[in-house]
Amino acid sequence: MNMSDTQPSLKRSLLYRTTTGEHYKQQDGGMLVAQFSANDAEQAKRCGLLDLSVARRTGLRGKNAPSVLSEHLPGMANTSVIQANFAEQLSTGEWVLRLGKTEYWVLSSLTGTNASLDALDQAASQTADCYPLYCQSSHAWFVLTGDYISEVMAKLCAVDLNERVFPVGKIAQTSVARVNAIVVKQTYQGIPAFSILSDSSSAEYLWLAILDAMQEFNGQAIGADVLTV
Amino acid sequence: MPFSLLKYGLNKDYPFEKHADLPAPCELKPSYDVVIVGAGGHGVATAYYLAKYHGITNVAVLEKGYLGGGNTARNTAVIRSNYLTNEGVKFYSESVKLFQQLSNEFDFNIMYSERGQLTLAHTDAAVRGFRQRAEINKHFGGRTELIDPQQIKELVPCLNMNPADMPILAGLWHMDGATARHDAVAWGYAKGATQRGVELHQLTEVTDIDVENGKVVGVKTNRGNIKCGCVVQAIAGHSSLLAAKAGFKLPISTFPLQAMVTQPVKPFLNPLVSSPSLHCYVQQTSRGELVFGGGSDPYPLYNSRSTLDLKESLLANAVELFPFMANMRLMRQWAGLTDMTSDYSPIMGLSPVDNYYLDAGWGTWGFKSTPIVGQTMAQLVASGGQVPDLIKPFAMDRFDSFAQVNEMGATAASH
Amino acid sequence: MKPSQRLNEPMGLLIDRNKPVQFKFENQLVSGYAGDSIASALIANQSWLMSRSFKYHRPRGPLTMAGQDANTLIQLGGEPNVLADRQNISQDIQVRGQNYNGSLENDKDAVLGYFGRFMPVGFYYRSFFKPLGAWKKWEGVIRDKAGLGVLDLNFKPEYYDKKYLFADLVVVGSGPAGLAAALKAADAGATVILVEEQTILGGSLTYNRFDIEGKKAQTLRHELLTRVTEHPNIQVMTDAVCNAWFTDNYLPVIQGKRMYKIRAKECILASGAYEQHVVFRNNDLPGVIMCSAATRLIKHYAVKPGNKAVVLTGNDEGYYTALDLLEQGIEVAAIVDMRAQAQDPILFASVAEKGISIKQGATVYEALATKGNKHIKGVDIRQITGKGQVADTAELIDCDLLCMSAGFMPAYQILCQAGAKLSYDDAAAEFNLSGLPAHLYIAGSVNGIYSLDAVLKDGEKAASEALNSLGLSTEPVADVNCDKKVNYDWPIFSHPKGKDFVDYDEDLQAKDIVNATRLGYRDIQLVKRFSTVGMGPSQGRHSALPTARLVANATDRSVTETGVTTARPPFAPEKLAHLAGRIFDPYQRTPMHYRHLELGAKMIPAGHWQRPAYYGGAGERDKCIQLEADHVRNKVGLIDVSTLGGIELRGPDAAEFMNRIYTFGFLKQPVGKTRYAVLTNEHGVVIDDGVACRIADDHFYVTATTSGVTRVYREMTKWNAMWRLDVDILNVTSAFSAVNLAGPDSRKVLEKLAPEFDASADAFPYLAYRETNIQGIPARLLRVGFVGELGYEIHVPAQYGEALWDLIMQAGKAFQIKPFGVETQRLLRLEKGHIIVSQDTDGMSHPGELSLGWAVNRKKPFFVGCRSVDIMMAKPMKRKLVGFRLPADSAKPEEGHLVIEQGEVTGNITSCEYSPAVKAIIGMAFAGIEQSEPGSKIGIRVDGKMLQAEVVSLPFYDPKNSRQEL
Amino acid sequence: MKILTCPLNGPRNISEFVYGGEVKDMPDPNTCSDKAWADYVFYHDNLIQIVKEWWLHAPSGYWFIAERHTASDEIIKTYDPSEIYNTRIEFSTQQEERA
Ligand SMILES: Cc1cc2nc3c(=O)[nH]c(=O)nc-3n(C[C@H](O)[C@H](O)[C@H](O)COP(=O)(O)OP(=O)(O)OC[C@H]3O[C@@H](n4cnc5c(N)ncnc54)[C@H](O)[C@@H]3O)c2cc1C
Ligand SMILES: NC(=O)c1ccc[n+]([C@@H]2O[C@H](COP(=O)([O-])OP(=O)(O)OC[C@H]3O[C@@H](n4cnc5c(N)ncnc54)[C@H](O)[C@@H]3O)[C@@H](O)[C@H]2O)c1
Ligand SMILES: Cc1cc2nc3c(=O)[nH]c(=O)nc-3n(C[C@H](O)[C@H](O)[C@H](O)COP(=O)(O)O)c2cc1C
Ligand SMILES: [Zn+2]
Repeated sequence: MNMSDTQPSLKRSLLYRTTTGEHYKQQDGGMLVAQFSANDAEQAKRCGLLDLSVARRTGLRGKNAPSVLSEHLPGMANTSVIQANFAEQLSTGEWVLRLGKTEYWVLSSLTGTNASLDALDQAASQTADCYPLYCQSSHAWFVLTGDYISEVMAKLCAVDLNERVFPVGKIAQTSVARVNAIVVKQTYQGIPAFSILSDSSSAEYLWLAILDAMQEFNGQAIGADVLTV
Repeated sequence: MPFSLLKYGLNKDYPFEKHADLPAPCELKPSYDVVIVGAGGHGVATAYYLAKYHGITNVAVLEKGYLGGGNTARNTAVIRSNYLTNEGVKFYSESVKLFQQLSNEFDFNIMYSERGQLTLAHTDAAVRGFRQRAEINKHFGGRTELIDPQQIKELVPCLNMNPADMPILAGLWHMDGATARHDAVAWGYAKGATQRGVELHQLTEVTDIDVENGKVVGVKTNRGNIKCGCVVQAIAGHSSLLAAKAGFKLPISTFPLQAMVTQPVKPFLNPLVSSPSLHCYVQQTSRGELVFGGGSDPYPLYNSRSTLDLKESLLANAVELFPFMANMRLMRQWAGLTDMTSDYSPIMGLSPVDNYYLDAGWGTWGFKSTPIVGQTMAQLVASGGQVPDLIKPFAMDRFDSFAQVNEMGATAASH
Repeated sequence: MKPSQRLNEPMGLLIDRNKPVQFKFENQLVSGYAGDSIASALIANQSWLMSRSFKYHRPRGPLTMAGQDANTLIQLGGEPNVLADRQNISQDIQVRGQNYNGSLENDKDAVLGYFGRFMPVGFYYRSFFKPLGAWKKWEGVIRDKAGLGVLDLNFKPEYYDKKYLFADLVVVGSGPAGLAAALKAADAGATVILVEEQTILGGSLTYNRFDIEGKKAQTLRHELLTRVTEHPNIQVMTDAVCNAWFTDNYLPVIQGKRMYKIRAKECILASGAYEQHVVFRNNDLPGVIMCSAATRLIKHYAVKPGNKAVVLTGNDEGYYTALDLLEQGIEVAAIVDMRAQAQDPILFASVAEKGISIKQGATVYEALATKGNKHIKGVDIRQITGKGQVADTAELIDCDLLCMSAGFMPAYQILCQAGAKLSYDDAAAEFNLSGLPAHLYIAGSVNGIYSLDAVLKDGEKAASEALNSLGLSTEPVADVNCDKKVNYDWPIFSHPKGKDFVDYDEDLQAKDIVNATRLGYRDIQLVKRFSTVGMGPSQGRHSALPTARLVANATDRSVTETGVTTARPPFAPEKLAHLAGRIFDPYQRTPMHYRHLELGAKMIPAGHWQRPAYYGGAGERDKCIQLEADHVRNKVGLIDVSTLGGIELRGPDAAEFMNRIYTFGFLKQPVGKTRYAVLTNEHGVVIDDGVACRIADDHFYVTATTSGVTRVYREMTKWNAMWRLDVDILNVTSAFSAVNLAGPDSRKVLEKLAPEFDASADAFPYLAYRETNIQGIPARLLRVGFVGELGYEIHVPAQYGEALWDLIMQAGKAFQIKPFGVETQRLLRLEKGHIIVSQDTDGMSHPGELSLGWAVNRKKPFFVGCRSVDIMMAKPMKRKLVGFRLPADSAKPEEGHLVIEQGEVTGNITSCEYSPAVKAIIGMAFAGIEQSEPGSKIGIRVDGKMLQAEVVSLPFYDPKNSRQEL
Repeated sequence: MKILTCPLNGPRNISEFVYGGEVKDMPDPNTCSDKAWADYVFYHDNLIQIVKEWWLHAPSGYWFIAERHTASDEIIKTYDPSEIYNTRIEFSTQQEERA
């Protein structure tokens, strides 16, 4: 089944025609593949790829961005300063990425209501010297999972992403298969993963390029449920 | 077998004459009427025409390395005149005409090979630009047509008409497009010039320029100082360095430009083929190798190292254009230093220093102009600074008056 | 083909005798074993002839058995120029020789060899062009003889890819030097990648003999390999060629169908040395091979290279080779040692003891050939009487194998690519390398170290240097010395009848090199270019040393002064497939892309995007465009403009920043209004345009052209890195998807779409900017008039783009809405006289020439390019962009046709279409300034004929602009 | 391939970066001579020396300054532009002086 047969929502991943699965679900106002096949859990551990483009994320920058973040994102309260090009998962589940001197992105926990992200956007747009970014639409969000993630990325990206030098929480803003991307090392349910955020207009291209690189490891698309349950 | 070869077979003592082509090294004289810096094609062609048409032979051509070892040795030898501006087309057309006679004039075969050049349009903007170039060319008597995909297929049946999802919409077919043994052009000129009395000094680097009262009076070299009546600087990639010694700046930046060659295979590609959108052009030489060229390096540098990333992207596009070439093997990759101007046209004529003549800014397109550069620079020198009409538009001071001769559209990656 | 003869085990390291493999060579069935190269399988079957040489079509067989020469280039199916001694056999492959006319055995072009003396070096420069025009004829004849293999033009590329690898240290070469280096570094904790071109590790340990007993190599190899393969820090890559050195230790390594790009902190080159040939007459006959080729055949493949051998040597290695031959039952008729005596007396004595005749101070002057030069059948041996001189008396010996070793040339290529310098040591008669960049080291025979113990030490020394640099050790590094001399200083014996090859690839003989210098080509670089020495597929691996010696000698210079020609990448020929890999050609899609396809759009590329040109078949362009245009003029149309660039400027200085970047004034632009924005570069040339919306006092949203936005955005951020204004600049191109809803009925569609939104002319007038919500989608609305009708640009977050398209198409159904494409839009805007930057402008157009003076504010202190614009606009203008028209039935000029005035080209057509609204052919063109006033005539040449068009004022359509302002 | 160290992102292949031209001072466009302006726009030192240049790390959109040797290609150092450009730049109107 193809998602275009089921796509009822206004909000769509630019990739929805290309992603297929056995089950779909509503997420943050759009549809995504919940389960690609019964084999997802296995596949995720080995080599999986999923499209989280409709899932909630936001970004902000400017001199006052750090203070807006710490005031309006509850999980930030007891989080120490994040270094540039590092990410941290908050106790509340969100991942906060620091991309520049004053630039932060927040990836939703995939489980909650995202009320905090809405509040954050609201506050950012009302604070001087704090500018909301449009990463929800400007970027696609893929997650590459499993034991082979750095091997797959080594076919697409010139930055050394091996665990030894690129542990969980590290970010590379770099070029993946010749498109600009933000690569974040994470774990989901103990599975090593890279979140890859890149220009939404080339999402289809990049998705296919990553899948192509995964072939060697019997990589496959997976559904989002494996990240949360 | 042509008769001329028989004499080699019948005579034991080949070569009959020592230094039949190029003279033995000799001492520098204390002074010359004309010093030409740089024994690339342009330098020796200037010397040749000075001697041949103007009887000026008290000339030294000074070369820091070996004859023709700069860009003349490195260029992909595309000869064409299908430029965009009136000034450009007139100028390059004259050059092409001279090229056609050179072997017989030199008594030395430069292997001028009239293959035709095909430039591919993948965008409608390119189609518009090509039409304009075809029209301007025809206007000045050149043989250039805008052709359609069907005609392209007939000319080069092995071409992929939809490379990299950029369908080929049209082609600029330039029948005057040609190639030649690039080294032989420099050798032929050097031979002709030195036989007429010009001195060629290799391994002689000009290290400084002596200017008195705004006028050049001599040059310093690693082999001593010499006086001279005038200087022609024809040193391509090093232009700014010497101009600085003479006391002025040029509107030039120096970028490496790379090229590469495959192992030889049996001939299958007659025309020169170029795709500006894919930054790639190719020709098959008379030895059967494919020579590839593409875009300049992305930043200025005085270093002719080559890079992997340029090779990768250029050849990926080559494989898009000619998929079967995936099976060919690359043998060598090299680079030259190109002197780029902002309007992609050369700088010829007078300089801020009296009697110091400029031939620079040839960037990626100066091999094809070698004969006409030689002729016009010789006229300029012989007349004591009267700039020939053909090169007036290329004066350096055009930049001061914001009157550029814009050839950008006709230059990128097609040489 | 004769039956295969193989030696007993343990010979045959590389082959698996349990796996027979059959293939075809020149249509004959050949049997070999898995692990055999094509060359070894053929020689096992006593078939030595593999190819024909480039110029003289001489029969050629293997020289090195290591892929270092070009003598074994064969045709493998549709693939030309494959090295028979590198390519392994597999079942049923079809192999052929190359470069012959007729058959490999009976090549009609072999006759060229007999005409050799009519073809001295560079003969083609001296002939074929007289009289004028003759060359045209000869050129074809000569070209037909060019090239080696034949390309299959129908070949479909296979799956090749690339991968990056990272390591503390890369060691290139797994000979004793490389193994010792890798182990030492790995033991100290460095991560090591060991790269070896051959299929097994060990380098010379796999084929070379290092002692009289012949045991040492095997024992040592076993010991080192055990440690290497078990070492957790060492990643071994075999059958992997390191093909170049690029800046900062960036090393392409080709293995299988993949190119690895290794980035190493440190790199050790332990790439060994190439055994060198002796120059004498007929040194290219099949059966004349390097000593190491013979031992490789024996030890790697268990192939007996001959029955009766002569060894010609300039070092002690030849004596070891003789021992290897003897041990395998090959008669050694003689060792011909060019030196007066051997270096190692014990070795000499033990060889002499075996009864081998040793001729000292002698050389092979000529190899004697079987019919057709197919194989060696004997040698003419003479005493050496001086440098390159021999006695008149000859001793003839029959043999079917000649093994030679004139010495070694370090594998210098990769190091020279890294900037190392070669200098010649006269005493050792060899080249040395020096001047390596930081983080690159050298070990073993490439470093001039030849005795095995010293080689191992040298490997460890290089490892210490690397470890020190990595901070993993602080050990002092001691020099390693070696006094083993391996090079004979003048192994060149020219023969009056020639065929004494210096360069096998290019069929160049000793006299060719000398004659090039005599003609005046004295510089080694000129010798190369004139004679083509070193320019063949093996790039001078064997010709560089003898050429340097010959040129030095002929021009009275030292070999160091003469030098060798520049080594360039790649190290070994590399397939284009490897370099291309997976071809990453990113493309971009608008969210509405698939809707256009569903609607049958003819798509055209726009940068990396695809856009609908019009909706309909490729053959119906004009009709489709005119219908679509008509629809927009009379009803309502919809176009996807998502590819338009978008940039947001926010912060207190947003307006000040806009004011500096664009030509117009923006400080006083009212909130809620849009304004045309033109951008010039520092040269004063118009490079982009767009529409600026002022969303708030401190917030602008400005569009840019599809192809221009990246550059505009970069320029903006760069300027502000200097200006330090308090403004945030963000490229939002991909964040927004947009359409232009245009036509008299567009307001009705909008009203239906967003019922709560007040779209009335008063509430939302021409050039205004508004925000609203369209059925749940947040939207930015711009009332602009690019196509000259009532219309709205609607910008929404990209994730809603497709839904927006669907909603509008649905809402528009009642009004017969139709999509239109870019080509239609181009016609519509032409009718309105709007320019498209880069179509109606060129690299020289300043605002004055484009009649954009109104969009340039000269009251403000600065904008980028302002001074250049002033300078250019102060000069008399030479040309101007004008509108012109021609009757509907006239021939239609095409974009790019010329405007000609009294025989002079004064301009060109930039845009031209038939306009159904104006019912005439309309267009824009650059025209000479004298013809630029409305009412003037301009001459346009179309298909060779001149047309006279009338210059008219713009716009062509709805001059009062009443329709867009409805 | 050359490695360039981005002050924000660390060492990267130079192919991730975009060359942005020399760091050069703009003469006052309102008061300088035409020749001085042409000099600024078109002319370059273009010598063998260490130069200051603009470089953009494209994936992060970050401009910085690098000091590089134009013959060895060695990169001496890289730093944030604020080390040179640390104050807001203003342009003054000098209407009268402009012809
Ligand atoms: C890869 C590549 C491909 C190209 N392809 C084409 C093409 O297809 N068609 C085309 O028309 N053009 C092409 N060009 C451009 C063309 O090669 C040059 O424009 C042309 O060769 C310039 O000739 P020249 O005689 O002026 O300079 P060069 O041949 O470079 O000669 C200048 C000489 O000056 C010497 N010199 C420098 N400084 C000094 C000094 N201080 N003292 C003494 N001597 C000095 C140098 O050593 C050099 O030998 C290409 C260039 C390159 C690099
Ligand atoms: N008989 C011979 O031909 C010969 C040649 C060289 C060395 N030797 C002897 O070997 C000893 C030296 O050992 P060593 O370790 O210096 O050299 P080595 O020849 O034993 O090892 C060099 C290894 O490097 C590999 N190699 C070279 N370039 C490569 C590349 N670009 N990519 C991947 N692999 C590459 C070769 O395949 C070879 O296996 C000395 O005792 C010397 O006398 C003999
Ligand atoms: C048109 C052309 C064809 C070439 N063909 C070959 C060739 O067949 N073999 C080769 O080794 N080099 C070839 N070269 C490259 C030269 O060997 C050399 O790399 C180039 O002149 C630059 O000089 P350099 O590498 O010594 O710096 C060719 C160069 C040109 C311009
Ligand atoms: Zn070029």
